[in-house]
Amino acid sequence: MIDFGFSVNPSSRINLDAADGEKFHRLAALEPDALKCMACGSCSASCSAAAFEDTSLRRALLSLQNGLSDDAAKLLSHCMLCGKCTMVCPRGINTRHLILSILKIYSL
Amino acid sequence: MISLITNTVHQITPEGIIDRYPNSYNHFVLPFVIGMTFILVYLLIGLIRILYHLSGEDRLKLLKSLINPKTAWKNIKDIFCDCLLHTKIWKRKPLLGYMHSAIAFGWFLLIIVGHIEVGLFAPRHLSGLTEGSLYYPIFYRFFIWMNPAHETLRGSVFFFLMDLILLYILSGIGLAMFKRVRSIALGMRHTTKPSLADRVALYCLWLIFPLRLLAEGFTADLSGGGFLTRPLNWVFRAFFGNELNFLPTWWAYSICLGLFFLAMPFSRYMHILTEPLLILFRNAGLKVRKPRKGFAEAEIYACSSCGLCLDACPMNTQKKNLKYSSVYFIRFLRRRNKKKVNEIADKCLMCGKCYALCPVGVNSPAIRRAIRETHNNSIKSDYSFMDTYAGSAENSDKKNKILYFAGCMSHLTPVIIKSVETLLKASGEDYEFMDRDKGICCGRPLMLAGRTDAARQTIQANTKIINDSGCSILLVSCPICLKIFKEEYSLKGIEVLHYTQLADRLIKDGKLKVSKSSSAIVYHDPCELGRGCGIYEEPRNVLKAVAELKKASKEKDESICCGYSLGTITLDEKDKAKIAESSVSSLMAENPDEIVTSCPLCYRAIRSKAEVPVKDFAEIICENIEKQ
Amino acid sequence: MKNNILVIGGGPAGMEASAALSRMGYNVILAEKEKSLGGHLAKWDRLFPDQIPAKQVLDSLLEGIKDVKCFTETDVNSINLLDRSYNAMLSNGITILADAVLLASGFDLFKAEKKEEYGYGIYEGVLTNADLEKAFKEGKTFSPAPMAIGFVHCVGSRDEKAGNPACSKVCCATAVKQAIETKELYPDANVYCFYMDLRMFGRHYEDLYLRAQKSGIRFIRGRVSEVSETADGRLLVKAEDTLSSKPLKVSLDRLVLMAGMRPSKAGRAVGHQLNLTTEEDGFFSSADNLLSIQRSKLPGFFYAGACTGPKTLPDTLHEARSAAMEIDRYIKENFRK
Amino acid sequence: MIYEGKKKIWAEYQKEIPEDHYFYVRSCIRQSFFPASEATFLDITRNKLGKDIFETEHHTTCGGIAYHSDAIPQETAMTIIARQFALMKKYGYENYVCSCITSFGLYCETLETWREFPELQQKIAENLWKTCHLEFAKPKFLVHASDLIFKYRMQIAAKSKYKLVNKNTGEPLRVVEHIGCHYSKMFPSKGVGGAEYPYVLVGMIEAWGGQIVDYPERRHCCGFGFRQYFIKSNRGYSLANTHKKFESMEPFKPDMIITNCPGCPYFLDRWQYVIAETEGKTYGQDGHGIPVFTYEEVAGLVMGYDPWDLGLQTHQVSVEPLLDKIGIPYDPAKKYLGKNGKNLGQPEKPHCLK
Repeated sequence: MIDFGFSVNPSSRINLDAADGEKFHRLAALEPDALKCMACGSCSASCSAAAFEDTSLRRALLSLQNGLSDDAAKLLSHCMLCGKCTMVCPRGINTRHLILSILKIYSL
Repeated sequence: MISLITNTVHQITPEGIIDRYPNSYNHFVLPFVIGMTFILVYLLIGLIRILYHLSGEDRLKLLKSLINPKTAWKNIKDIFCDCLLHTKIWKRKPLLGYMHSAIAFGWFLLIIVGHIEVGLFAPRHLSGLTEGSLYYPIFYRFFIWMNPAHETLRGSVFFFLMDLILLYILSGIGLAMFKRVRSIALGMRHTTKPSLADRVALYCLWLIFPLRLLAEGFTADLSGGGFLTRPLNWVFRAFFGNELNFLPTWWAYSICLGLFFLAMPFSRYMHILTEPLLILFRNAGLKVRKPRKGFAEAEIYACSSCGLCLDACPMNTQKKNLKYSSVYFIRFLRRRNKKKVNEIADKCLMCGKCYALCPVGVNSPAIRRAIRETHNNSIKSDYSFMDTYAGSAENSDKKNKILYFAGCMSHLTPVIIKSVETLLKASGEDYEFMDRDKGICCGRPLMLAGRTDAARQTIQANTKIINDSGCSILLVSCPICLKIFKEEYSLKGIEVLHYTQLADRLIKDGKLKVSKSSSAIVYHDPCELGRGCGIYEEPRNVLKAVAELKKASKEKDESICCGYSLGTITLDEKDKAKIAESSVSSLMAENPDEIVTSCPLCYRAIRSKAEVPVKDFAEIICENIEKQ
Repeated sequence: MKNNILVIGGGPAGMEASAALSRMGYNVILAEKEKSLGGHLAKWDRLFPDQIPAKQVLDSLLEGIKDVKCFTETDVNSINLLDRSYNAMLSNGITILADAVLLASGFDLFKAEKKEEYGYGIYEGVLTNADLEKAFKEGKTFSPAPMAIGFVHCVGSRDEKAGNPACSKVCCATAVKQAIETKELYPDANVYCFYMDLRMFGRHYEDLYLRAQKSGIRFIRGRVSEVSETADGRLLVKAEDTLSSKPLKVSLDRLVLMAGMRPSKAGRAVGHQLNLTTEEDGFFSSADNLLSIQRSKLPGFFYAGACTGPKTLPDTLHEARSAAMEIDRYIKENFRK
Repeated sequence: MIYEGKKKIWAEYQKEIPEDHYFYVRSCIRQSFFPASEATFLDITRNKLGKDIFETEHHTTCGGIAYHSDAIPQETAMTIIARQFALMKKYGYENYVCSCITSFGLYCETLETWREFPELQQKIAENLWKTCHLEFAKPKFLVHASDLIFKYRMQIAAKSKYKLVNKNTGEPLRVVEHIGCHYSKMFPSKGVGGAEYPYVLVGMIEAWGGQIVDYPERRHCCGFGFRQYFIKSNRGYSLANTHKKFESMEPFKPDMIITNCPGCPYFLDRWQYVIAETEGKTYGQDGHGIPVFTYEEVAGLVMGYDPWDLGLQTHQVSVEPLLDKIGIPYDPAKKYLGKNGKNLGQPEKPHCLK
C-alpha cells in the first residue's frame, strides 16, 4: 500500500438495496405511525431540543428508510420527549412512542 | 336433647354454660382450621417477602413511622375508616359504601364481639391452642349448652348483638348479590370480570353468613340465640321435629370458611388482609421503586378488584379501551403477564383519576411508571448541550423576585405566555423570563415515560439555572412542569407556583384588581394541577371573581382528562380525540358560555373539540383586569 | 327542424356532451378516429380515487348516447366555417353541415421514449402508466413476481426540456393508485414513488396517499435522473432524495413512467384548418380561461375536456355538460329567433 | 435490453460527417500522453485510407484547460478558437476535425454562443483582426476525430487483420466504451447517437467484432473533471468517481475499455493503479487491470500495427493479456525500446496491479 496523500472519497450516496428493511418493518409493526410522515417539518420546527442541537424526527425517519440508522439515532439523541411534536403533527403521528421505539430498536 | 348431652362432661360455668364436648373438638372444624392455618402461613411468608424487598432506607422509615405516635394514630384511623368503614366509598356512592362496610365492618364486629363473648363466658378457650382457641370462638354456638334457666341479661345482650351483626352482614351480602345482577343500581356502570379464584371466594363469602345463620339456627335451642336464630330454630323444629341433625350445616359453614381462606391468596379478597399493610407503608411515606416487588407488591395485593377504576378511567368512552383500566393492569401484574402489563402500562394517560378514586388507594400510575422504567430507562441520550446552557434570562444581573418558566408546551400557546406577562405587568411584579427563546424541558415527560436517568439530567440542568437566578418564586404556566418542580427539584428557598395560585394571591393581596363579567364559564381541572398537585380552589377563587362559575358534570378530582396528556405512550390520535370529546361534554353539563382551563395541553385539546369559546385562565383574567 | 351538431372526439367529453345535447333534442353526429368509443378511459382498468372499474363508467356513458349517430374510425378530413354553419367532410365520405361544433379531442399521452434516460423501449422492465393499466385490465401479472417496483411521477410533465412545463394533473393520483394496486398484487415487493410534489388536490386523493403510505409504499421526493441495467438484468435507478439532500440508488424489477398529457395530434389538425389558436403549452386557447372555457374564439365552435389542458375525468364530464348548455344557448340565440 | 429501442434513438441523432478534406488540430494532453494515437490517426486516414487531412504547426491549444480551470475569461478562449478557425480558412479548408474532446465541446459551445449572440461574434472577429490580422471564419462542419474513425469504421474493418474476438473461445470481446463528457452531454445533437446512448464508439466496436457492455455507471465521468484533479486535496474525489465506474462495470467482466477523450484513458488507466495501491483492489483477470485504449489504438490493433508502435507500453495497465486473447503477436523484448532502438528504461513493478 502506498500513501499518495489522498484516497477514494467515501460515497454519500444512499443505497436502498442495502437498507435494513427488516428493522424498519419491526418499527412499523410496533408503531404504524412510522409510515405516515409526509415530511412537513412541523416536528423539527417546534422541537425544544432542536433549539440546541440538530434534532429532527422527520429526518430521522428518512434516514431509517434510507438505511442510515446511525444518523437517525444521532438526530434523536437530544430529544427530551417533551411532546410538542405530537401536538403539532398534522398527521397525528404518535411521535413520542415513535421516538422511543426507534431508540429502542436501532440503538442495540 | 338429653341424649345429646349425656356423654359429655358437664362443666358448669357461673351462667349455666356447659361445654358439650370435653376436648372442645369435632371433625367439622378441620376445613376451617386447614384454611386458617394456610392463610396465616401464607401471610407470614408474604409479609417477610415484602419487607425483604423494601430497601434498607424504606424499612427504617417504616419502623420509625410505627413508633411515631402521630403516624401510629393515623394508621389506626386510616385502617378503621378505609378498611372497615370504607368511608371513601361512602362519600361517593353511599349504597356501595354501606354494602362494603356491612360486610367488612360487620364481619370484624362479629369476630370481635364473638371473642368477647367467649372471653366472658368461656375464657379457657381463648388461652391456648390446646383448648381450640383457633376455631372455638368461631363455632362457639356449637360447642356449648346453655341452661335456659340460667340465662342472664348479659348473655341475652350478646345473643341480640351477635344476631344484629349477622343481620347487618347479611344485608350487605344481599346488596352484593344484587350488585352482581344490576351494578348500575349501586352507582357502577362497569364491573370487573371475576377470575376463577375470585368466583370460588365470592360464592364462599356469599354462603358463609347464611350458613352461619342456618347452623346457629339449628343449635339455638341448645346454645341459646337471638332474634334471628331462635325463631329459626322454632321453624326448623316445626318442620323437622325434635331430633335435629344439625351437624351438616356446621360442616358446610366450616367448609365455606376453609375454602374461602384457601382461595383468598389467589383471589381479589387478598385485599382484606393487605390493605392495612399498604396503609402502614403509605403513612410511612414509602414510594413505588420496583414494579412488582416490595411496596408495589403490597399495592398489587391490596387491590380489591372492585372495578371503581373502570368508571373512573377516561379511556372508558370506548368499550375497547376498558381493558386498559387499572384493575386489569393489577390483575395481569399479579399473574406476571408481562406482555399485557407492558401494553397497559404504555397505554395509560397517567391522569391519576383511578388513584384518586380508588377506595384502597392503589397508586397504579406509579407502578405503570415503574414498569415503563424497566424497559425505557436504558435508552441512551446525549444531553451534553445542557452543560453549557445558562438560561435565557433577560436581565441576569438583576435579582428578580419571580422567575417565569413557560415550559415547552406553553410555547405552542402564545396566548398563555402573553397573558401571564400582561398579568404580571398589571400587578407591578418584577419578573424574569427563563425560557423565552429556548429552554430545557422540565423532565416530567421523560419521567412519565420511565426514562428516569434522562429526566434527572434535565432536572439537574434546570435546578442550576433556577438556583443561580436568585429568584424567590418560580412561576410556571404548565401543570406538567409544576408537578415535577414540586416533587423532584430541590430548589432552596424558592416557592414554586402555578399561575393560578399566583393570580389568587395577587388578587387577595390587592395587587391585581379584577371585575366580574356576566359570562358564565366552566373550569376544566387539568390532571397534573388538580389530582397531581391538589390545586382546585385557587383557580376557582379567581374565576368566581371574574365570571359566573358553572359546574362540570365531573370536576375537581373526578375531572375527565382532556386526552392529550403526556402520560400516555401508545394511545393513538383517534382515541385521544374521543376522550377530549367526553371531557368537553362533561364541561358542557350546565351550558356555559365559555370553557376555561389552565394548562397548555388541555387548552389545545379542548379547543379542538369544544363548540363554545375556550380560554386560558390568564387570558380571561386579563380580559377582566380593572382599568385604573 | 333539428339543428345539426358535430362532436369531434368520442372520449368521455364527447360522449357525455353528445348525450346531453341529444337529450336536449339536437341532432348530434359524433366522429371518433379510433375503432371504438371511450378514448383513454376504454384503455384504463380502474379509476382513482375510489378504484371503480373504468368499464362501469364507460358503460354508463355509452348508455347515454344510444340515440346519437356515431361514426367510429372516422377522421375529420376538412372543416370550414360558412356563413354561420360549419361544413365538415368526414373520412367516411359524409359531409355534414353543422350549426355548432364541439371539439373534444382530448389528449395524447406523452411519448415516454422521449425521456431517453429512463430507457423506455430499451430496458424490458420500464413501462408506462398506460402499459401497467393494460396489464391490470388484461389480468396479466409479472412473472417472476417483482421484488421492487418504482413509479416515476411527472414524466413529460413539469419538464421544459420535454416540451411541457405544465403539470398534467392526474399523474400523482394515478401513480398512487397504481402503486397501491401493485402493492396489493405483490405484497412482498418494495414499492417506491419518485415524486417532485404530490398534488393530491381532489376529494379523497389525500386519503389515497395516506393509504399508500400505510401500506408501506415509500415516497421519495426527487426526480429519477437515469435508469440503467445491472449485470443480472435488473434496473438500477438513480435519483436524489431531495429531503435528505443525498443522491440515491436502488435496484428495481419494474419502473412505471407516469406519462403526462400532451395535446391530441388529431385535435390540433382540426384546429389548424380553422386557424384556432393554441397557448404555449399546445392546448387550445379558450375565449376566456375563467368565464367561458368551453367557448372558442369562433362563433359556434366549442371545447370540452382535455383539449384545453390536462383535466381529471370528473372535470372533463362537467365541462362536457356545461359545453352542451353553452351550445344550447348559442343555438337558441342565433337560430331560433 | 432491447436493441431495437437503442437503434431508434441512434437514428434520431445522426450527424453529417463529410467524407474527406479536413483541417486537423491536435490535443494538448494526447500529444503528451498518447502521441502515438494522433500519429496513428494521421497514418490510418492519410496513408491507409487516402484521405486529405491537413495539419499546420501554427495551430495552438484551444484554451480549454485554462478556460475550465477559470484561468482565462471566455472572450480570450473564443479569440484563440477564432484564430484556429481562421487558420483553417487560410489553408483553404472548411471541415474542421479536432483530436480533443475538451476542444470539441468548447468549439460547440463557442459556435452556439456566437449563434445566440451575434454581437459577441462580431467582437471576437474584431479581436482576431486586431491581434492576428486574420480573417474571421467558422467551419462548415465540425467533427471530432472519433467521428471520423466512426465514419471510416467499415473501411477499417475491411482492411482489418484482427477482430475484437477471443481467439480461444471465439466469443466477441466484452468492451466498455467511455465517451468524454464534453463530446455530447452539453449538446446531444452534436454527437453520434446523442448523449444517453452514444453510438460513436459502439459503432466501431460492433464493426470490429466486439460486444458492447452497457453497465449502470456508463454515463458517469471518468473522474478527471479539471479542478478535481489539478488540486491535490480534491484528488480523492476524482479517484472516487473512477472507483465508482469500475465497481459498476466489474460484474460485467469487461475485457477492455475504449475511450474517445484525452483525459479519460489517462485517468481510467492510471487510477486503476492508485486504487490497487490504496484499496488493494484490481478489476481485471488474475490481478491484472482492465486495459484502456484510445479508439486510434484499437483501430491500429485491428489493422495489425505493432502494439509498441501504438505506444501501448506507456499504459499503466499491461495490455499483453488482451493481445494474447486476440492473438496479436508482440515481442516482449522490444516493449521498452524506443523508435530508434534505444532502451527507454523500465518502470518499477507495482505492488498490487500485475
